[in-house]
Amino acid sequence: MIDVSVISEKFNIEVNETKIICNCDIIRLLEFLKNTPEYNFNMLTSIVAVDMISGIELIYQLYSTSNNIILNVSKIIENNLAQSVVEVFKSAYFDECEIYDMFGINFEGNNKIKRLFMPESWIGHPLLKSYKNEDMRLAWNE
Amino acid sequence: MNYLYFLYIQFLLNHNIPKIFGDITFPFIPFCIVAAMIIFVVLVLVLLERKVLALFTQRKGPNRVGPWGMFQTIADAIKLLCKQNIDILGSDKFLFNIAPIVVFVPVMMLWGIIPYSSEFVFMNFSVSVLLYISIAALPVIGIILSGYASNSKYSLIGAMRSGAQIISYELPIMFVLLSIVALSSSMNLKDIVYSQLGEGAILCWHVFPCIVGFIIIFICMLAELNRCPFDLPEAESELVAGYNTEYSGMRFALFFLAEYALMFIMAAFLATLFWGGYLPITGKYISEIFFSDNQFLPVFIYFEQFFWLMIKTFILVFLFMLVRATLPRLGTQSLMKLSWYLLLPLSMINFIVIIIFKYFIEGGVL
Amino acid sequence: MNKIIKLNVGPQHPSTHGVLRLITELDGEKILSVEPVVGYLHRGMEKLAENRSYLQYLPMVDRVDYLGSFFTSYAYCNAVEKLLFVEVPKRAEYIRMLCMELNRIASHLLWLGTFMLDLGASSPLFYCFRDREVILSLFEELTGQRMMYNYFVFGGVRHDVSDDWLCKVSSFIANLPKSISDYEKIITENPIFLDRTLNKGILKPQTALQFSVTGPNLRASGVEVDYRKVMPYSVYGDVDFVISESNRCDSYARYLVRIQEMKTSLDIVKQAVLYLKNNSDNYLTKINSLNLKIPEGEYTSYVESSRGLLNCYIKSDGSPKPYRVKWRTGSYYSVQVLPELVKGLNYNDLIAVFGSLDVIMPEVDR
Amino acid sequence: MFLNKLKAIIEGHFTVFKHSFKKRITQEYPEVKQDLPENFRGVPDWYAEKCIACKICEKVCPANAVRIEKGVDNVKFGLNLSKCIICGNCAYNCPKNAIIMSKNYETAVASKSLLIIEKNSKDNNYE
Repeated sequence: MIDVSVISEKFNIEVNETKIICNCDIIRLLEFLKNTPEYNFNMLTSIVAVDMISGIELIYQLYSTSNNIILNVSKIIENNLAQSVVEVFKSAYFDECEIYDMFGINFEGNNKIKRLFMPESWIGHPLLKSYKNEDMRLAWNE
Repeated sequence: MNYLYFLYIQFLLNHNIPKIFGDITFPFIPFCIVAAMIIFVVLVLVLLERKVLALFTQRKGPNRVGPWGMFQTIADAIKLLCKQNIDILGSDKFLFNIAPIVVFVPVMMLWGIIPYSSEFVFMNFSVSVLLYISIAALPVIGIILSGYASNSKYSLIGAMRSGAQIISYELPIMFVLLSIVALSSSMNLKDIVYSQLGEGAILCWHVFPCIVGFIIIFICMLAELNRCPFDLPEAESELVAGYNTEYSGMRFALFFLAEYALMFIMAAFLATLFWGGYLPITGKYISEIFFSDNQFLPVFIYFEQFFWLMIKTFILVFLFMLVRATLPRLGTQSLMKLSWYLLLPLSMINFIVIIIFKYFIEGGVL
Repeated sequence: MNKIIKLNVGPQHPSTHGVLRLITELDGEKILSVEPVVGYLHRGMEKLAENRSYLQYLPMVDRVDYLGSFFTSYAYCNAVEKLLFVEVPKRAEYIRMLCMELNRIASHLLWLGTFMLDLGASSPLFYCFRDREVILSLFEELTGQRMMYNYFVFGGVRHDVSDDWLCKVSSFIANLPKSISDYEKIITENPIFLDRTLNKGILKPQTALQFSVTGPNLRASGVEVDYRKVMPYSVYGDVDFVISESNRCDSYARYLVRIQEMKTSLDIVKQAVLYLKNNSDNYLTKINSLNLKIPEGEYTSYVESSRGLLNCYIKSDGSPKPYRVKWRTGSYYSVQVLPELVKGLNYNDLIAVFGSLDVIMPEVDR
Repeated sequence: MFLNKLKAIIEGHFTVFKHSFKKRITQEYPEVKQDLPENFRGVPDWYAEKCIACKICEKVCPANAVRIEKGVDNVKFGLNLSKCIICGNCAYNCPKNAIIMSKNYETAVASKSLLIIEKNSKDNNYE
């Protein structure tokens, strides 16, 4: 685990035992983590979205190949609008499309956002806890 | 052919039918022989290819229909004949329908040119080599037509590739053929076979002075046949089925038939040019030993010659199949590079070397 | 006239390894752009978890990646065990490692076969399937089924391995190097193969990291990250093995790395068999998995699967059902990087490069 | 350089050709069947005399394919094979071994309704 006190001074963050919680601009934080040589988080392994009912928590899982450390950065989205990190990590594009598809979060700055898995005509966002499918044509919905 | 013609006329005269009738109807006999042979050989070849590929990959191959799976291809053929001919929306109907025929007819003509034995030469011209090579280039027109008419992008790309491929691989073939023509001082296939007759039996074959030419023409034939590693026009993993993606039923069967018939006849052509055609590998006809005092000895020899040609052809077909089993497909650009940068210069050099060989060793070019 | 052809490769196409759709723009044969469209195989793996108990979801995780069922199974079991703070016996971990490495070999063998089929060579596919079949039979004997094992359970494995089975494994790993050297004879030096793969689809280390490509694809780009080594899970810390790496960055490097990785896996299997033969221990920590309730918390397991980093994120809220399960798979990011690799190449290189990335669609769509 | 390439091609052809002398690996399926290992997982089989209707199998089934109904003096067992993924969870977790994974893996039937197996402990149609 890394010493996060430097980051917490610079940014407004809380530290959980497994992840740091970011209350600030996520792009600036990720850029800082990526470009600072002592962390050098050069890989965004994935973005996990969790429906917390009150909002949606996005967990950015970072990995540094040179220092061999992992870091989870958490950001809570409340109004279905998040900032896209495609500028920082290109791999985020599919992740963001998937989160848009499954949770209905719009990403500011991701221009080509689309539904990734579900058809474009699909109504609702399946991984939300409030999601209920009422389309009786679907066989699995019996 | 004279012997068969003689027998036919004799037969007609015995039944009091005028000779003029025989002259008119005689061409149908070779035609029927060729047609029957194509069907039979293709059925055997398809089965053989599946069996041989299975052999190389430790499988058994088709073995359910009939003994040793022998009727498998017949069953497949019947299935293809019974299938619906689907008309593609937006296709050019006329060209779409005529393309398989354009592919198949030249292939059938090629079958008449090869001398199967000193007697069975259905079309004996003094320039058969030239005729052969010009007819062999015709099927590509049908392929391009099919690609254009199918209204499918896969077919179009396949047809484009086929066109480019044939153009670049015809030239090395020409040069190798020229060296063969120079070696045997004739363009008649029968004369080419005779020129390989000699004391040394196998050693008199053209393949020995012209080994480089043989390898070049073998590679080019693979390309002309659209077989692996040159199967770009019908590359399964890229273009689904290439130019015949949209074809079904009988039309597809014609493409299929043409492909295998062409493969067989190309192998026979190669055997004729390089491996002494219908001349025996042993140097002496086996029939001469067993039936030396039989009055039908010539007939036995004709059939033995046919048998020798078949053996050589099937060895070459086997080589085609071995290449198919082993090599991956070439890339589009290296396909062109191989032809223009390597095979064409090499075939030219080979031609010059052969001329020099002919001049100094055998004395005189003619 | 518009010269650009827009070609829809897939979802039904012989070489998209499932149902991937690539919207390709071609200028002649040159690729201008590629846009992958995924989701045709979406089964809602993550939603299914939320409606099932932990034990009910256990058989389903095998279906995330049907070629590497043990990896997904391990990732899920590992996350659950870590959330429960359960110690897994060492013997169980060794059995798991043995299974995973055999699974890796099987997966790479299938990749090799299909990659060669994409390139147009048919025989290696059958040889690879022949060897893979042996592994699958071993798995069938151990777990009861050939692909969907359901063998790892929370706290260990379902049942112990027998000595007889271990002997079979050791005789298999004694035979495999011969087969691998056969593949290398057919493939590695083949000029056509080299022509299709050398300097094609170059994935620079920076691009690879940007696109979060992991596994053999990343190691072929010269970044030496193997989660078995850098973050040892299971008992990978106890065994000796080398990370296979190459800095050529092209399709050929990806081939070399995977061939090398098969040999590495054999080494690990050898050590695991040796341990299991000499040490006997309990193979399962008994937990009441029927009414399993996991204390609140979240955990992400890191597993190096045959196609890259496999993460299983589990968030639990104390109820019998997982609150959220998220799968991070290697292929998902390999598909994303494809457009970068093939820009400017020829159309048939698209298939070759895509084949070299080892993408399977169930893992992408989940 | 050129000779190396030629050598590699010839070696490849030879390796492929070599395989034609090896043992065939084809298995002619319907006639010759594979030996099934001891713990092979086929279609689940239910043994009524052992069943105590504890409904654990219902609980652990990931696909809701098993159904147990407890009557007054009998137990009904229902299995929907079109849903069953043959994971073996029911057999592994059964406390009395009343469900055992059989060796039957040939489940193709003519009609979908035949995939629904229903057994009753009263009828002695089980073995």
